Amino acid sequence: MRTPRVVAPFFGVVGTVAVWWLATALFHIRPLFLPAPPDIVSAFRRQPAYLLHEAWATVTETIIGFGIAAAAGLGVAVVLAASRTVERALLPLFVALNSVPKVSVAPLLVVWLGFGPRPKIFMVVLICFFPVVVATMAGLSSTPAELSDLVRSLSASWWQTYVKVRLPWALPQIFVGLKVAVSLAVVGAVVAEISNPNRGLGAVIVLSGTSFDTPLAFAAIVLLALISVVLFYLVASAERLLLPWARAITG
Amino acid sequence: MRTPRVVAPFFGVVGTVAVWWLATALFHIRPLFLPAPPDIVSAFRRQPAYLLHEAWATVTETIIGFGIAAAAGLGVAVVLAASRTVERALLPLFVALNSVPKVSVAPLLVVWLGFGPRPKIFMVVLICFFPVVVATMAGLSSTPAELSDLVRSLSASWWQTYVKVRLPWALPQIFVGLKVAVSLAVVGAVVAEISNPNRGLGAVIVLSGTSFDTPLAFAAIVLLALISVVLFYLVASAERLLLPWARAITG
Amino acid sequence: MISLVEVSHAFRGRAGAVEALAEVDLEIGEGEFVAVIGRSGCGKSTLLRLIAGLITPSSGRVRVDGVMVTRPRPDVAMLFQQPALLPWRSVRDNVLLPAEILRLPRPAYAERAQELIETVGLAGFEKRLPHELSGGMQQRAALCRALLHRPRVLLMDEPFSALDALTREELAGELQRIHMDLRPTTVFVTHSIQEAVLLADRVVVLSPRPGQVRKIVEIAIPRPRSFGHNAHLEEVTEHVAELHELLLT
Amino acid sequence: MISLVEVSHAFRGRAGAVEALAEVDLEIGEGEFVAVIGRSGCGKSTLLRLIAGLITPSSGRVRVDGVMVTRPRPDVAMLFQQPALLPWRSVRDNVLLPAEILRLPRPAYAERAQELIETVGLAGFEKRLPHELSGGMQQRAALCRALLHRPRVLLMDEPFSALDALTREELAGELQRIHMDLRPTTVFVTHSIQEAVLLADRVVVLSPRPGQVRKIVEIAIPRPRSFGHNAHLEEVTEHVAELHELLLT
Amino acid sequence: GCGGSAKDEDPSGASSSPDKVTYLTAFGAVGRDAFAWVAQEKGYFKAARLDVTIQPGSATGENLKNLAAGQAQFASLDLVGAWILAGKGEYKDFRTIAVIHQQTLVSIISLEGSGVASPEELEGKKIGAATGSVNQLLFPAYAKAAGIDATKVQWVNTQPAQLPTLLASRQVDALSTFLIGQRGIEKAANKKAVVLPYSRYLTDLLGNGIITTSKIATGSPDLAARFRDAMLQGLRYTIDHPDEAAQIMKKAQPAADVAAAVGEITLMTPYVTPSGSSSPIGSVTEQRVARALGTLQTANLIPAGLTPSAVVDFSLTPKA
Ligand SMILES: Nc1ncnc2c1ncn2[C@@H]1O[C@H](COP(=O)(O)OP(=O)(O)OP(=O)(O)O)[C@@H](O)[C@H]1O
Ligand SMILES: Nc1ncnc2c1ncn2[C@@H]1O[C@H](COP(=O)(O)OP(=O)(O)OP(=O)(O)O)[C@@H](O)[C@H]1O
Ligand SMILES: [Mg+2]
Ligand SMILES: [Mg+2]
Repeated sequence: MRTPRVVAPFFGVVGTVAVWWLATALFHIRPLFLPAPPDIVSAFRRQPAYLLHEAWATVTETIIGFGIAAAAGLGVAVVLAASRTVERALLPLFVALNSVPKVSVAPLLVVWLGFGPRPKIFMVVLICFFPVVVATMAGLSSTPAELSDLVRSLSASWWQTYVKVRLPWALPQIFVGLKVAVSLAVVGAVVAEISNPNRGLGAVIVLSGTSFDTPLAFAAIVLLALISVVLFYLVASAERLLLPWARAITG
Repeated sequence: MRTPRVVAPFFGVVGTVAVWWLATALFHIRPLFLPAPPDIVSAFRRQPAYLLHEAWATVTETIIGFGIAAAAGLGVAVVLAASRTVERALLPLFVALNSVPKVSVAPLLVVWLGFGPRPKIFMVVLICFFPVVVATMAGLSSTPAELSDLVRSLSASWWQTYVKVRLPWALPQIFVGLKVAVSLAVVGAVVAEISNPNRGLGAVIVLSGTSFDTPLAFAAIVLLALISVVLFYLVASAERLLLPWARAITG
Repeated sequence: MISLVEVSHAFRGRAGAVEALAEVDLEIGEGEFVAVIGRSGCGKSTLLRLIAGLITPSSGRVRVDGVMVTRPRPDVAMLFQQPALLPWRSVRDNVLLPAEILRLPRPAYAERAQELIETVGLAGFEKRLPHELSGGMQQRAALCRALLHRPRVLLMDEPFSALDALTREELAGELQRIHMDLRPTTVFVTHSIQEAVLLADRVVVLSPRPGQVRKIVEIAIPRPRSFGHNAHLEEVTEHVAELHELLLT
Repeated sequence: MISLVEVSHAFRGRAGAVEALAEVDLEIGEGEFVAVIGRSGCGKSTLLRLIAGLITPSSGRVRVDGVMVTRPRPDVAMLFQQPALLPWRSVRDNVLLPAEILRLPRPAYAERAQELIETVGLAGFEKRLPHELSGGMQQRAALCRALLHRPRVLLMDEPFSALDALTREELAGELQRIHMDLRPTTVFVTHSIQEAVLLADRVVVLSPRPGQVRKIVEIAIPRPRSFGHNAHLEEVTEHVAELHELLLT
Repeated sequence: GCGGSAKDEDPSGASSSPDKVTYLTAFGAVGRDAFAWVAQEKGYFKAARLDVTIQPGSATGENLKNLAAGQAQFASLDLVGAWILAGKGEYKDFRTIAVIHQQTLVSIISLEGSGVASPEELEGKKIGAATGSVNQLLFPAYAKAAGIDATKVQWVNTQPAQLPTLLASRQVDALSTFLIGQRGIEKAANKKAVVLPYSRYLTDLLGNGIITTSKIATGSPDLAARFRDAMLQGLRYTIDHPDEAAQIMKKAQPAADVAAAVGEITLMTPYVTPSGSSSPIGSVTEQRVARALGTLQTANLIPAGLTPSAVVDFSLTPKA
């Protein structure tokens, strides 16, 4: 008798909400600091259309940016994994770039890319890129010796080696990078929106913050969390669909 | 005749600096937007002791937070990997938590934890935790069937299975998580410092920003990048030292 | 000691189910040495996994010591068809793994591990990692590991398949000696009919997929049996021919 | 065709170097079938890897077709000691891998793949993934893959080790037929002296580590040779005994 | 409060050991906040038996939260923003104890030659402002008083630190920000700036002020008074010696820029001195506060009902 798949997550969520509610009630936390769940629900119900509209902006930025970062990260990782020299020359630069606080880059992005969705998408790309690169590189260099011997013995070209063996083998690890990246993607979009709050849930957070409407800010944050969870599990399902063999050879 | 290890990174760095310099010179970019390398060097040379002192604050916060996050992430991942039910109940929560924009959490951390290094360390933990969890979980569930059959056939306890087989096998993947985390760690420290700019390079960035001293801000950013690169390669060397076998069985 | 009653096993896969074993009945007595032969893919490994408790039968009952097998038991050791060595452990530490897991005193077992390593001809390779060994050497390391803690039941899946004829004979001799000494109940899957006849009290012949017990042949030749020319050459040849015939049909 | 001149190979490791091959001299003619036997760990796999161009010798020269081997050649196929199947590809797609890589026309080779799969007895398993196969079935799939593109040179590292005696004989017969048909230059590592004698034109006996050519035995029995009782039984027995003796000392 | 390292020791016990308090600046470490470091450096705090930790503050909202949480006891902030929050009932447990800027410093700033030289020219232009800031909230009132149509202005929301860059890169035509940022903006844009202060039309609003929690204001007025006096002493010294004050701040906060700080201090000097020459620095009258609140009410920023004494502790503001 296995419990259905939704039972556990359901209890997880209900438990958290309950603890949260209890904490706000027991310690008399003011909504200014941490609103109770009903405050948030009512904040949402005051203007659902607005919130969903802004959420949609955030979602599109996130998805486009994530897609670009995934493709670019994969490509770059393949190049880096192909040559030790290139890796030694470029990887430190990527690490350095990645450590530049995004918050302080955001204003520059607006200067360069204007007020539209482009600086936000670019920020998502910036923030997602690195995990994909690191995970893919690790995956590409984890090909078992026997399989790489096999393709070498067939005189496979560099390209064939990657397409037929290294990349498929790396996929489970690439998905680790994608999963980390997708949850950072949402954060990236929001950071950019906070810095130039004309659209998106980030704007909602900033605007409600300045007017001390903490419940509204939390409603936006809850929506963000939902988006993040949905995107994360979309990636996870893609993994399950694409890689049945990976689960079969592990125990 | 292999070129020595430092040649490639050297050319990588020199190349970037050259391109940067050229760009600022050719397009007459003003130091306010993007200072040229010499501006930054002179900004650093004006007050090296101060910058290094603040850098040290950032480094300690980063390292402590990273250490805590690595340990906690490992522990949590082991628990999640051990039970599908627990995973289903908790993982969505972690994903949700991870998607809460850190920038909007930072002020709350100060409210709760004061002005000292604690909110910064906590932020580093928040930001590093998730990649470690995801990567470790993936690593733990990648044990080859033959090895998990082996320990099962020896009636190993749950604990033994993890300590003797699953964790060692997961180490290469755990290091992917640690590498991603360590470079996020620096970002986390800076985000917290920006929000409460009393110490650290984040404070330098904010304060120099308000006084329009962009070269100084960039000097801080360059220091951050250096710190990030050094920490990243420390983790990478730990990996090389600990896992010679992992390289040996891959080709 | 070991009893299988109407044991069937089918693997479910995307491309349909594979019936690996069908209605297998088998009784193995305490201390007995049973060899299992059969065509490739007929379910020999599946049979061992069922006894080891690594998988549970689709139907039927598997008992060890009268107890239903639902999970692995510490007194049953399994030697897998693949060496399954831990790549980060030296040969010695791989061999010592069962002692660590069963919390046996290390010094005594370290000594025993060394003896076993020398017996199988791996002296000098104790500190090397598995990837530095040849295929046959890896298999011998796995053999040491299975023998280390003197299990009551020994399940061996083609333990000598990667070894040359001579090493094979030597180690088969060694195995016979160990069996006469400690009398572990042994189930020995092999591809060599010769080896089966020379080692086993009984030889179980499985039919091709789905594996069913086609015949059980008693080998009554007294022990110790030697592998070269010997007094019972005729009986050996007869059994080999009979088993060969059984496999063919 | 293949020539090795004073070839030595040592593996460097943390625990010191292992001398795997020492001063091996060997000439193999076009279309010849050479079997290599030797104790486990004596350097047989290393020898094949050197010829395949997967590793380069520490000293000495390896030539194929008069050209120094510095990397793998597409006309040389290697069958590894491990099956080395791609876990995400079905049996058929694994077998077709060389055709894809060498850009051979797919339809023709798909047909050939199917024939080979049927020959080795894997019909019905074309669409299954490797983990759904038994050890011997995986080895047979790898065999199909090595034979697919009719290579000029065939390097086989214990291709039948995981197979039962009967399947082994069948496939050895098949291999002989293929060899008589297409005449690939074949280097065949085996643990079975019998098999070596029945398949090879010459049998190379390697001494234990470091591997050196101890003796090369010509097998002059006319082909096709059959595996059951045959007219040359005496010669076979003689050769087997001689090789056995050579391995022993 | 949520605990933390709150340091509210009993201030009534007039022991010899100084009272430990934490003070938040209005915004980082810029010229307008220099006087706190001056008070520290000149020993005014010590003389008042105070041990003050100066923390760079972030914004009105964050400063109030930290005050509420007990992480700080005193703060500087923009009084208009703080009073709007009090008026809306979001957070009321604070009292103003001194006024630093007697008029609001909020202004429209644009660059010479950008076509914005008077309020009328703002119509149809893009104005950058910190998201949801007082500057934006007050604009309708300003527009009405200046006789322009507030709806014809397009707002661009950003972070405060980003504003000069936006103007310099011509992404916006004008900014709404504090006029003391003028020098920095000129430095950033390399051009002279045009400043249109809100105070020209909204004469009653106040700028920055020093606040404390109502608990301290009522429970330990002595502590608050000592702190106020030390701060105002520092403020006085600062406007008398802008260069030295900037140097002092630079010493404490090396990332600060001396020239920009001197610029801010000189620009804010006229706003620090109260109009009636008899009233001292930092003081404010109840009528003035009432008028300021009235302005906010007519601008629909707060509901009616907020009394001056609910936001200002007149027993603690400086008296002549
Ligand atoms: N994990 C699995 N999933 C699906 N089918 C399996 C699995 N393992 C084995 N089989 C199938 O079960 C049958 C028996 O497999 P088993 O490994 O027991 O054979 P075997 O007798 O050990 O063969 P060999 O001598 O080749 O090792 C085979 O047909 C195989 O395809
Ligand atoms: N990658 C390696 N690193 C270090 N030593 C190795 C490596 N591969 C093989 N050796 C050593 O080289 C020697 C020869 O190995 P090889 O695999 O050629 O033996 P083999 O004759 O094929 O043995 P088997 O019959 O057991 O497969 C062995 O002693 C082994 O320990
Ligand atoms: Mg098997
Ligand atoms: Mg070998």
